[in-house]
Amino acid sequence: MSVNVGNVKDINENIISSPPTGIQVIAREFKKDKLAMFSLIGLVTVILGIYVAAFFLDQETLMKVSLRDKFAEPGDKFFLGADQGGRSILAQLILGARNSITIALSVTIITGIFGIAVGLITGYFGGLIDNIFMRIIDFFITIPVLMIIIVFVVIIPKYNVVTFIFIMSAFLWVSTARLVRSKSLTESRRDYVNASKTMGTGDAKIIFTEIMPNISSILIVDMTLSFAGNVGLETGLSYLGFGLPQSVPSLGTLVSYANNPLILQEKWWVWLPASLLILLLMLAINYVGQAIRRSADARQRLG
Amino acid sequence: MSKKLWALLVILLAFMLVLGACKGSENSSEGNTETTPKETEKEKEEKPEEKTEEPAETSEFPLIVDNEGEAIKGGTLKVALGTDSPFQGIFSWVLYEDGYDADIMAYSSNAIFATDGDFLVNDKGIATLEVDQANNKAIVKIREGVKWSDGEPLKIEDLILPYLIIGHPDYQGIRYDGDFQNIVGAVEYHDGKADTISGLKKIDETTLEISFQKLSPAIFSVGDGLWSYAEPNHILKDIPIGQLLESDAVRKNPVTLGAFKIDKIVPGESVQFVRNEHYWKGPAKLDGVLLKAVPSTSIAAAIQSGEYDMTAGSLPATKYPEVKDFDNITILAQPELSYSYLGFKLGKFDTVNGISVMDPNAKMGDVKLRQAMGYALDVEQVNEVYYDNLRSRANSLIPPVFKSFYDSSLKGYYYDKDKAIEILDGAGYKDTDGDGFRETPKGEKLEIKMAGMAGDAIAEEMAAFWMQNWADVGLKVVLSTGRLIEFQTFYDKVEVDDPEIDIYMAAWGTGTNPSPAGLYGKNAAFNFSRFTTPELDALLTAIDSPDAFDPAFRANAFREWQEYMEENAQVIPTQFRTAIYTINDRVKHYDVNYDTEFDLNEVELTADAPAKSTK
Amino acid sequence: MTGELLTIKDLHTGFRIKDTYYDAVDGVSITLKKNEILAIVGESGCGKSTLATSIIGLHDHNKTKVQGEISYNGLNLALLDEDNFNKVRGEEIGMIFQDPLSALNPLMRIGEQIEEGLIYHTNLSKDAREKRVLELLSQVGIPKPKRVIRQFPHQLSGGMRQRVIIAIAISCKPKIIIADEPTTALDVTIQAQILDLLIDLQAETGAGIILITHDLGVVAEVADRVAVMYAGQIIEEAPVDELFSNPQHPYTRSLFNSIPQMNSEDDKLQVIQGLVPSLVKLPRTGCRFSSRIPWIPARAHEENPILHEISPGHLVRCTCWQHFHFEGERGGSFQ
Amino acid sequence: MWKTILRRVLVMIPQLFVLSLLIFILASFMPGDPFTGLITPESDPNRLEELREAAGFYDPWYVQYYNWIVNAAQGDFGKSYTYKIAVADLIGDRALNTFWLSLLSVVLLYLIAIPLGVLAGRYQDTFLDKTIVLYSFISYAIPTFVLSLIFLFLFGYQFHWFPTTGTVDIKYDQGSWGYIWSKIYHMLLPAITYAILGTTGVIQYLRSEIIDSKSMDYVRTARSKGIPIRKVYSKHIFRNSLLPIAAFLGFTITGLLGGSIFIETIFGYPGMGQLFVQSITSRDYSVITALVLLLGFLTLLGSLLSDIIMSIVDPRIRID
Repeated sequence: MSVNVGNVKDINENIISSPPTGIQVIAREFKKDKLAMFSLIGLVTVILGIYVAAFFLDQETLMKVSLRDKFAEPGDKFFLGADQGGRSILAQLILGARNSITIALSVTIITGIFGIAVGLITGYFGGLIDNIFMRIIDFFITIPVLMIIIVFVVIIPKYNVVTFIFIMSAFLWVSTARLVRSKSLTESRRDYVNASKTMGTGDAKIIFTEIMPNISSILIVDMTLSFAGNVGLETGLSYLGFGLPQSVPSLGTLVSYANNPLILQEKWWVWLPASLLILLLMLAINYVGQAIRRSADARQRLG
Repeated sequence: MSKKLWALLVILLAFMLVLGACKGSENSSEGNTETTPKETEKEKEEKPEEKTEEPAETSEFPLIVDNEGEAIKGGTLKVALGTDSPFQGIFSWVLYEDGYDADIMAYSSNAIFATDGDFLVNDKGIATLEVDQANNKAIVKIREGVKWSDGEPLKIEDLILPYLIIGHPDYQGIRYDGDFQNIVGAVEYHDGKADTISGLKKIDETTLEISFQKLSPAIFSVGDGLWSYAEPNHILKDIPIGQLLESDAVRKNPVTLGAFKIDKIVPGESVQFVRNEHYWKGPAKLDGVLLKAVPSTSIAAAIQSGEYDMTAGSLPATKYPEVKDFDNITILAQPELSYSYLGFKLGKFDTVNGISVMDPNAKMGDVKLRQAMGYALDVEQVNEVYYDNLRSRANSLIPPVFKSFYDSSLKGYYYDKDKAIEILDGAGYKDTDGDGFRETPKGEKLEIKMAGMAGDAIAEEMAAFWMQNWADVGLKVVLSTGRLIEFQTFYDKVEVDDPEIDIYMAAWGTGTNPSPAGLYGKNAAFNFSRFTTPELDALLTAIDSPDAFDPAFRANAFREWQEYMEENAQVIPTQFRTAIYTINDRVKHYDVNYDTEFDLNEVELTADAPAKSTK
Repeated sequence: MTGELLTIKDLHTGFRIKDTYYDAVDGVSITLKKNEILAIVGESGCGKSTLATSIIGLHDHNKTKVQGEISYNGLNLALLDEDNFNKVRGEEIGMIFQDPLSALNPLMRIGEQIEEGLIYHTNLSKDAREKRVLELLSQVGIPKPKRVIRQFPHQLSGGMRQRVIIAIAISCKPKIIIADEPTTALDVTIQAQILDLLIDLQAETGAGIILITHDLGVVAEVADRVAVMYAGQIIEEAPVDELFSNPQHPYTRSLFNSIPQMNSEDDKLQVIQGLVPSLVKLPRTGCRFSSRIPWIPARAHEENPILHEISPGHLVRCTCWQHFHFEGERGGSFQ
Repeated sequence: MWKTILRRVLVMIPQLFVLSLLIFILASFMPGDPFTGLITPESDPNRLEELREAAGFYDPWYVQYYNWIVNAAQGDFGKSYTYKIAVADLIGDRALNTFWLSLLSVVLLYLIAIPLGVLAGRYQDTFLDKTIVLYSFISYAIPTFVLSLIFLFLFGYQFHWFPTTGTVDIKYDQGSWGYIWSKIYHMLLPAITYAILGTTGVIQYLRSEIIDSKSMDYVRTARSKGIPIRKVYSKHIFRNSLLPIAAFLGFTITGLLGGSIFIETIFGYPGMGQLFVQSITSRDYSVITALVLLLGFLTLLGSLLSDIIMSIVDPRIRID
């Protein structure tokens, strides 16, 4: 019922004698938010678990069709049942999750690196470089990304996981670049940057050792959110049939079985585990992202 | 904190339970002892599959259904059109291209010929056909007193009009084809050198004489360029051909000859038909038909909840598992005019000369290899598991519906792994480098690239299964582009003889004219395997030769051709298909037989609303 | 001698950090008399702003606990609930804020923002309210008030905005005005104008003003009485002339010493090193300044330092002042 | 202001031009063409070739592009190969459907999201807030198609609360009240699904905006005036937090248009998204190109609209 008018900032300054670094703030935020901590640990465990488990699975054997096991119910033979081709859902879940996460992660990293680099450089140097890139970015904004990705998927003849990653990356770096540019633009006008410039520090050094650390928490938030978004996009495209080739296990393909009403209603083991996994992954990513975002914004910190 | 996650799980599980509960428990309906005779009859049909999960045999499905109950007066038949996109709504037999439009037009048909079980024209339709073989002429006579849905009488001009539309220079459709050019004067008319088609002659008010360049037995299957629909000349004559497609006379209020006429259309989604009072067989008993487009994912649920009486056109076989347990419908099955096949690329199409040229060094050139691949496929298991035997192993390239031409004694290819191995061993395909796959007799690595079509819900599993089948006999088969190829790209690649394709799995719909010349002839662009020999051409010519007007000769020609195809195995038929129809229990009588005289004007309903399924 | 307007007795305002409350204002007792400008000085974080928000009840109730007595007109403001406080706030006590840039709602017209308080505290009709708003604007020296009421904050300069904020604070003729660093964010010339305005207003209305500032120059110019705060406590309180001429507490002295003297020959400023201890780490017993003057022996401090009246109206906390000398200076009697 | 708008609109032209070039080149690389879909043993391959020739598929792409752009500049985007009507007419109908669906979705979305966001922000860190945040995360995390399918089967087929096909009941005459209601009724289920799935952004944004606003100095000023707390919320906090949301409207609508692919495909709703997927499958190039262009144009328009709304609601921002 109250309005937060107390001098929270004053107090924070009071409590903390020296301004903490980004990582320390983030760590403290996680310690305070049990749910975020739980999510982070869960996320890391699940992802590691999936990769380790997938390492011991042989995709070729597991993806072998066995017609008589069509939609086998969960039981002794298949812990989580089998799909239409009589293939273990559990194995597909693990391999699919690995594929989906690998794709989302790769896309996030590629778009992250590219977007951050472009954003930092244009924001820092401004002028002609900025102008040119802004025109390019302006153009990219007009592109209906989902549609163009679909068109590309149809065109590419030798189409596989790698090409899929590149197609997605080609159109998804723009928002990161835009965000980073605006942040680095304001950051570049700050006194500490000017001070460094007058001291003759190289541009590259200023960009990467001074500006980048100062906007790191925003970058992390952006990356976590785009990771979540990429998981969603990959599964969505796979659902529409413009994602991964069907023979490659993917969470989206498993979920898309729900398109068949019979399976939706009666064969829950086919689509539900994958849906839940996506749901939990996204929830965890969001809680982690939220904690990081809070640490980037003093006003929203927990105590 | 994990409590929340559990709460979430509970919500999702609750969702599932609701979904499950809605399906209803099977026990409750079994406990119902008051069974009407009809229900017991149906249980008999369904029991075997329920108990043993053994799929039903095709023959177990009826072609005709008769439901108990007093017919109500009038009523509206509710029809679901299973399509994932809005229908195009081109309600003209000369202009439409999409099968869904044909399914819709079936309720207000403009067909003038009736056909028998072999799809040959008989004398039960609006028009009769007489063939003057010697003079390459056909004489079409129409009944007197037949009227259009607007009350205008049917005239000979209405029969001539479709030819004038198709042949017109402004006509943009696919029906101006080789067959059509067989009509005397069609080319001149198309090129603008003549005002009309000289081969069409109005003899009197009820007789039309059509002259052809040549005639084949296909004329009796409405082939050779003969057109089997009328167009209302009194309506269309004032509309320029180029603007027909967009005209209201085609899109909104077409005038028709069938049992029902279109009353109202919501473009792309629904059509309201009302009884055609002028129908020549007598007005329909129903008040009308309401047809709605329903997404294919939800069509089973719509049938189950009694929103529709039936579907326009058949239900895809893969939908069968979804509807088989419903107790508010009877499932009718009708053999389809199509077959699936495995094709081998054996050459290239010489586009300059328009002929197929075989490549003597083709990877799939060894007939033994092809035969072995045919025997290695366990199509039988796929049919049983995925299609509930609604598809059966094909033994011939002629679907069994063509009773006079189909030969059930043909052995065809069937699953025999040992035989496949034996053939391969005998032909010198041996695994010389120990990688588990056979090499060619010359000792070269053999990797066969297969093009498969994406789309079908189970296409992926089937393709994987075929490749496993071949791997089981030691043949390495991989997918051409690493994945299944969707329809458009598939035919684009197959058509241009893409070197990435060694074999391909596809299907042909035969239409009502089973003549295979267009698919396997030397000049046929659709002869995708590019296999051609003088013997084959001779066999194909025989089927459509003047001699073949003798049914016995033609049947024999078909048989010889089928045997030749089986022997050379450039295409191996894999499956015959069965179409299924779900008919709601309130429909008194329905019939999907090809050779009975059932007509839509006879349909009656026994209740005000379609029955709901308790399962 | 005029009467007492506001009496604060043993006020504690604590912030909650991990379920424990830490007092940012720790036992402050002070009175404000009519017609008086009471200045509260201290460096940032000493609790002076918290004191101000506690008086006007603008602290965060979820995270803050106020104990003690703030008696005004027979009411203990510390015990009032939100609804009752609203009758006092604005009507009896007005507040002027530090940053005129952010203290006005950027999306609301000036007139509306001044009028808001009038709606709830007066029975004036709409026209009368508008008249009053115009009057207020002229009173705080804004030219063309008719135009200004239609304008948005961003269209005014900093000084103008601060005048608007003052107009808001005095709109209902409050008896007490709390000014929290009213001039910090302004140019020097504007600062002087605003201070003059404050003095004028006080002369006109007779309100008591609590002026919170860290600027001793401002204090010298306008205040009647000064209280110096350190780490949540008042460590020295005296009439302005007395304090400036005779500062006693080591902290007060170091504050004065930190002002560079124009005529001083000595370049070196005599200042005390170190920082105000953080709220959590703050020792709750003994003299809070002792850690910053380690060269003063422990026995010079009181065990529970209290304010001692060393001359009429001049109060100093603890006894350490008697022994204090700047580092390097001659020691006191303890040596 | 009008000058700025005009300038922004003029800048769009080269952007759209580049976009059209890109999509045109991409489309020409797509394997297959609309006539491949007509292959049956009864169709004549020679006739298919003739039709391809007539449609200009054998011209070099720049010739095709030139012909196309010249016509497009005059508002003629060609004919749909599948539907045989002018692309503009075809898309016009579908775009209208999508537009109404999006509008209804936005209305529902704001109806759901604004109260939730406001509550979460006002009662920050309470159980209510945590529940709302969890809801918003779930609605973000749940795959669109899973929720859509569940809703469709539950509320469409099991409970019969909503119609499951089409956009209008055929029994009503165009323009009547029954017709309008029937249209809305048909859109309701997809719109609700859409709204539920789309709330995350608005809730999150509003929540943090309100939390931010609460600690703003002007809120303290308002409170110091001694006005009731609910007035402080309604006149200062909510109003200031909601304004940026209003400015989101442009982006939200274009976002919904882009996301319509999923919802329309699942609910069988004949809008632009569904048309796009279908045109991709049937290689209806003229439709694909026009749709991508239209969406690009709408995206630009949306951002312009947002800027205009922003300048109207926020006195600090002026377009000049």
